Amino acid sequence: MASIELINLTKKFGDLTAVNDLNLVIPDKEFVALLGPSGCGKTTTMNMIAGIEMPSEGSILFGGEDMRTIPANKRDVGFVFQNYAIFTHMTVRKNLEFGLKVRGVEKSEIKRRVQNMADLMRLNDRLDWRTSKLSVNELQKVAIGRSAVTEPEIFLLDEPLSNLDAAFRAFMRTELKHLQHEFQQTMVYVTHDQIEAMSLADRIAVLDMGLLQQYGTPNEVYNKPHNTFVANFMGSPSMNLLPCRLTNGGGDHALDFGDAGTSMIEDGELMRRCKLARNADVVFGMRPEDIDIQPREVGRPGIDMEVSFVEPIGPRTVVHLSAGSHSIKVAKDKQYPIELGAKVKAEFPKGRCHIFDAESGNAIGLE
Amino acid sequence: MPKPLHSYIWRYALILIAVGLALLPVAWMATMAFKPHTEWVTSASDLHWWPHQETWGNFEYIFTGQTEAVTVSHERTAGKPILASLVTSLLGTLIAVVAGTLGAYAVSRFKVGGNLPLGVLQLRLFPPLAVMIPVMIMWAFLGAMDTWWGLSLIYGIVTLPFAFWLMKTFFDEVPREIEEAALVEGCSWFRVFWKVTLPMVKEALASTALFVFILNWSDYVIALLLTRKEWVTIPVYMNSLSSAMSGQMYGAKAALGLIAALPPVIFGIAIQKYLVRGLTFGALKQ
Amino acid sequence: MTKKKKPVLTTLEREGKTLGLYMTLPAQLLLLFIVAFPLCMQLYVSLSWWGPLDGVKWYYAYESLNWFGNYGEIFSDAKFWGSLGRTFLIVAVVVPVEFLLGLGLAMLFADKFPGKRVFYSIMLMPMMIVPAVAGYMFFMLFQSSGPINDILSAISGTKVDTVWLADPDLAMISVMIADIWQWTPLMFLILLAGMVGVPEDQIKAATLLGANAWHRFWRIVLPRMKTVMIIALVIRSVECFKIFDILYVMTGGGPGVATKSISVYILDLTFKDLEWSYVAAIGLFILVALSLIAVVGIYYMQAAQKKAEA
Amino acid sequence: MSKKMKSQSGITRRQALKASAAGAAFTAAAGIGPRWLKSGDAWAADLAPGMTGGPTGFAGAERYQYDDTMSEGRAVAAARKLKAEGKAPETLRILMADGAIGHFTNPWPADGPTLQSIWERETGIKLEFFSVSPQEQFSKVIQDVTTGSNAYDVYTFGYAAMGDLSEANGIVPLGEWMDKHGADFADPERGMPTPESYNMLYKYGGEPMSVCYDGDAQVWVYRKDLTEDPVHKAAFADKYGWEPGPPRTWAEADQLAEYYTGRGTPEMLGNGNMMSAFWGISTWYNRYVSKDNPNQFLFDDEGNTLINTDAGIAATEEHIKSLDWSDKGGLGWQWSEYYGAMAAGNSFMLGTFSNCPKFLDTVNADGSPGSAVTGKLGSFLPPGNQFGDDLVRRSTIYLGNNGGVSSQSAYQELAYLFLQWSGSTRIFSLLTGNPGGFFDPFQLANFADPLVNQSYHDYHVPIIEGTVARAVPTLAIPGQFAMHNTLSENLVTAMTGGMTAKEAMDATAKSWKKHLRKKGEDKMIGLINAAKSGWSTVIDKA
Repeated sequence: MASIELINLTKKFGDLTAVNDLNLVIPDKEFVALLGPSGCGKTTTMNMIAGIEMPSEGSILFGGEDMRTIPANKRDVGFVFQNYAIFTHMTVRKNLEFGLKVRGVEKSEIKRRVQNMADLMRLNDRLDWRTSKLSVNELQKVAIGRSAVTEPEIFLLDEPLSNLDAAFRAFMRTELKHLQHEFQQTMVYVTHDQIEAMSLADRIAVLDMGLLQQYGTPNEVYNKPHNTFVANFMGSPSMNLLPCRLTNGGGDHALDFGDAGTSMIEDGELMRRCKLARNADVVFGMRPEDIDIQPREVGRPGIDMEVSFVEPIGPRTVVHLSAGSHSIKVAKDKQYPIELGAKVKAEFPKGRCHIFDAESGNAIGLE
Repeated sequence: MPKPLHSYIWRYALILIAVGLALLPVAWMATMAFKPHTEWVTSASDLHWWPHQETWGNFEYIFTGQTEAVTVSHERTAGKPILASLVTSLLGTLIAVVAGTLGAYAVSRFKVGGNLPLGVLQLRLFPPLAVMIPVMIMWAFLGAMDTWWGLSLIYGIVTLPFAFWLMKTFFDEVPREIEEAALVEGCSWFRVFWKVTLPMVKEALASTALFVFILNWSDYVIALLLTRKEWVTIPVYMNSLSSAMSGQMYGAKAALGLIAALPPVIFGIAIQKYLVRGLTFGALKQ
Repeated sequence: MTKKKKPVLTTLEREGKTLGLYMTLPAQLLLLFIVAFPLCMQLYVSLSWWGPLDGVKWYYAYESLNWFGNYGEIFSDAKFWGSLGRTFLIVAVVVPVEFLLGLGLAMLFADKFPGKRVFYSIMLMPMMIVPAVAGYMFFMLFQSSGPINDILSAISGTKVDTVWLADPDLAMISVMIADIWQWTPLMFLILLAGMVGVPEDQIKAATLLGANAWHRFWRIVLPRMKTVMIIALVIRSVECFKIFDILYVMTGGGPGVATKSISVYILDLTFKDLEWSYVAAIGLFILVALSLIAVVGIYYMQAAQKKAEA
Repeated sequence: MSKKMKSQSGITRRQALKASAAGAAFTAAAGIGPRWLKSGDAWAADLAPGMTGGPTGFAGAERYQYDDTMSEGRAVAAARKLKAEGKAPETLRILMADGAIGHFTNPWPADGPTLQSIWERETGIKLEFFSVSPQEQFSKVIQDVTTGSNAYDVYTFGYAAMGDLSEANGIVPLGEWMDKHGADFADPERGMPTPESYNMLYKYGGEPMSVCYDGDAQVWVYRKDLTEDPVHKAAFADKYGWEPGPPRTWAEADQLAEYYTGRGTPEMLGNGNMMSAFWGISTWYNRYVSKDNPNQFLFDDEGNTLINTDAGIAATEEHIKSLDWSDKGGLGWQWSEYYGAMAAGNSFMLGTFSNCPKFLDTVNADGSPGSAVTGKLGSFLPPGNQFGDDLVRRSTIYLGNNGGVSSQSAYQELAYLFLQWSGSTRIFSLLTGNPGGFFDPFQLANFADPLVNQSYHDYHVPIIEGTVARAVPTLAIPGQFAMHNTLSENLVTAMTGGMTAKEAMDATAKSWKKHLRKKGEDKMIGLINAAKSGWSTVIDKA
């Protein structure tokens, strides 16, 4: 069992609180991504799990066992650094052997396991090279292989793919998934790339300013963001967030967008849950791909807007709409037929709306 | 890397011991400088740490040639030797560092200079006393005996190897790409050296200069043989601090030693932040 | 990065070569200046019996020409070999001890801790003390009624009145201690520079791969410091070979000849024995011998480097 | 205070002590102010009738004044003449050891002129002193000689280096000038105590080569108070059968050393003699040279070494044995530490440079004792060996300081005249009494001088005189530094157990023989035998 529990985990560097009262349970054999912008505390969290940093408060349990007194070299975690930290004075083989040697593994066993790992990582013909001659992609493979070869139950990866070229990054993603399958480790993966996180992880923990924002499956995090930060951070282009006022115009729910007009809301279910917040300032959120563009005068909820900019980005077209002081992005199929300056109506389909409290940014009406 | 508390205790304990040992003779010197004559007679079986009667007499003696407790006044005072040491050590350092840096860059970059590297190495290899006879004769012939330039020149020469070899290892490590980029921009080689490469090794340059300065500053043998009166340096002058009355004047020597420690210490502290990085000898190719 | 031989130099390279020649000029001139006359004179004089007591100028040395007489004498000169042996003994003891102490200190100072800057500055103090002064201080410290015996007495609880400088073996040890005191800081400084140059990530990586402190030091830090260590050892060995000031002040080479180093012997030959032609021969002998060692060493290092790169 | 100092004769020892200390303190105080100087010829009016030069301005100055018939007066007259002829420099350059220049630059007595000012006012030629520490003194001289720097007109050096410098053509013979200008160095009334001592300190190879500045006979001092102590007196007599006091023989000296080791507060060591490298040679010499009647030479007339004979080995064994009563740390000391041990009351006796009581037996300005042994010292003639009815007491002149004329100087005669002036009996008496320097008295006139008696103590001066008469030279032949160095190294090695006495002497003898061969045996033997004329012939009655 190698579940990881973080309990009230806090790390302070002087006045700066890098990680603030973090509680997280990472079940055994799961692949969890720590996601957030730089400086959000994700690497610090990772370092604390590994034992490179000691928490200021709180505790870390591996499989229920408190790790406080266990030094880093006894925690048996695999760790892949962002810059790989390859031992440049050694050959590839020596790098791969390192973890096994210091554990005192038998020579023949070392040879076998290194061979296996080299096969797996396709590093066979590089084994006796000096690492200074390797490409970045190969260094990455050595770094992962070097940690994996000791078969740790917990595997931590600190932005391992950020230095790679796009094609190899995609390849490595599948490789990593593969690897986790093979070795059945508990994997913690630090990234600031939400696509990477969503494609790889079983669960995503979104962090910001040292605080846990949301923890859940990629689906949950994407579709039910707990707050504007998560909503904004996940997805590309990110969710449209429009400050507005929730009114109770004539018994019906409506959103007052000020100079952009008012829109009724059809989503009765959501509104019911928003009852308490009537006549309050809120943030209305909707993912770009959820918004419909319709001719005006069609009587569905939405606001009249004008096409201000059309952005064809390969597989999709992003249409920028604006009205008054508001502007939104709408994602459509490629070659979506629309003209600049067209007067359209942005429609907000039922069941896709998100309402956040304007002040706290927390989602309103989530179950 | 987190460390358990007990490792800190161990570390501080060891560091305190090391610092204590390093300071022991320095502390002895510092207190000795304030001891009167009666408290430094080594055969009197009463050597103690703290002066029983603190006195500034030793400083007075080396700067004025006399002090109350010592009947015999001294012909020489420390003022001129301190000046002589400063002038010759600094000039010697300047000569060594300039010639060494230029030469090292040329050898490192352009592979010119032939046997220069080995030549300067040999210069440092063997005891200076073994070649001082011809040097003495040559200096006398040139009228360089007991002159500031004569002493500075020999200092520059004997410490040239250090400056050269240290700087060469640094230049070897400076990435060519940066220089090449500047060359492509149309800089001349010398401008590249002056404006691009030199600023990159300035930490190393500072450390090298300190090192060379300390070597020059500590010299005794060369100054002994190449000076007479006007440009006698501190270590040579120090040898004169003995009298028929009181034998070796340890107090005065300690007082002078204390003063003599100041320039290197000040220099060292001034470039302290460069010191560690500056002395890696470029050996840490990543 | 293999260098390709190009038959024709580019303009830039040609400019570089020309500038390079000018830049080496000061160093070359200094070298020539100190080598040309003194070396010739040294060689010339070494082939004669000439000395100050002859009462003639050095250029009349041919009057007492003996060709290789002085060189022959070197081989039967027990005092010379004795001094050389003692000098090598000092180097062989002092340099490794300084190295190990310096390494230990560097390990203590490798990472950050409160007060590091202050302690670090203090640790460098011995290097800043003029060696002759240090010699006088150690002379007093090592007196039988001196502070070192006092400290030893306090530690051991019994009265220690060891006679340090008047006993042949203890005098040697005292001199070694003084030299170690003075020059361990240099070792420390160089080795610390090497140690902090080891990237922290690699040390962390090693830790997380299960390496304990010993593994990290032995397998990561040390191999990376190899060049720095060699440089530190070479510098100290070369300088220690010339040991003079501190030793001369403390013991004058005595008691008897117990601490007579090669530099002290040469000084005796120069100003007591007045055997200047013999000094010249010894100087050249040492120069040639050490140069041979240096050339072989450099060759070996270059070969090792090439092998490592291949 | 200065009134007291003017008392010329008949002063008690106590008064002398006080005066000496007061003079010393006064010197220091006066030295800070501007140096004594008189303008024009005003000083000439102060001279005693008939005198043409010399110090003025203090009571008793006339003792040191001179006219044109005296050695000093002739020198000054000749110097003036040379200056008038344009054969004199503006400034005469003199190389001298630190601690000796005070003889010329410190006013003495405190209200008197400096010697430098006397010379300068009388001749109009300035003096420039180049100071050098004593251990570098010879190096500086030989360096100047061989490099041809011509940086000094006058060199000073240990008298034993006369041979080295003569052979190196560094100094020129002085005999002709001595005759021409009538020096009084060998004057039987005022000069050297014996012809032998004159030969020893002025001549090399039979020719005067330099002028002696410093006697440096090894004179013995001891703790008189302890030998007079009734308890010790009885205990000692009980053990050795004679009352403790100045020893006549080395055997007696060793008994004293043995007895007093471990006695007294603080516990003392019986043998305070210099035993260390270089300095200890003199102690060994003292013991060795009295091993035969009239002298135990170092070489016989054929140039065979005698140090490795039975006598030499016995002397060496006794020397090593005497280490038992000596400070074990002393092998690393220099002379000053031995002085210090004596001053602190840690040693019973010490045969060393004659100025020892001058520095140890002192009274502070406030009347307190200047050292732990103030008023407790006595001195005695060197111990010796008995041969029938003869008692051969011997001491050695070790180191010393002589002035020589540089062969490179363009003003050799003038340089000589300076040496004659400052080394003649009147001026030198004034010079050596001056506590500002370490040159010790050795001329008959010095010993009669009240100021010298003040500084050196009246109990000590007659002993110095007797010791100089019984002194023999050390090796004073070319290469003596190397030969002494070998002797010193082997002695210390033997003392630290690295060799037996016989091995040490054999090794030294072998090296000495080799040295003679290398320098030309015939010539060297000639020089050695010539130097024997400097060995004392004074024999005491047993």
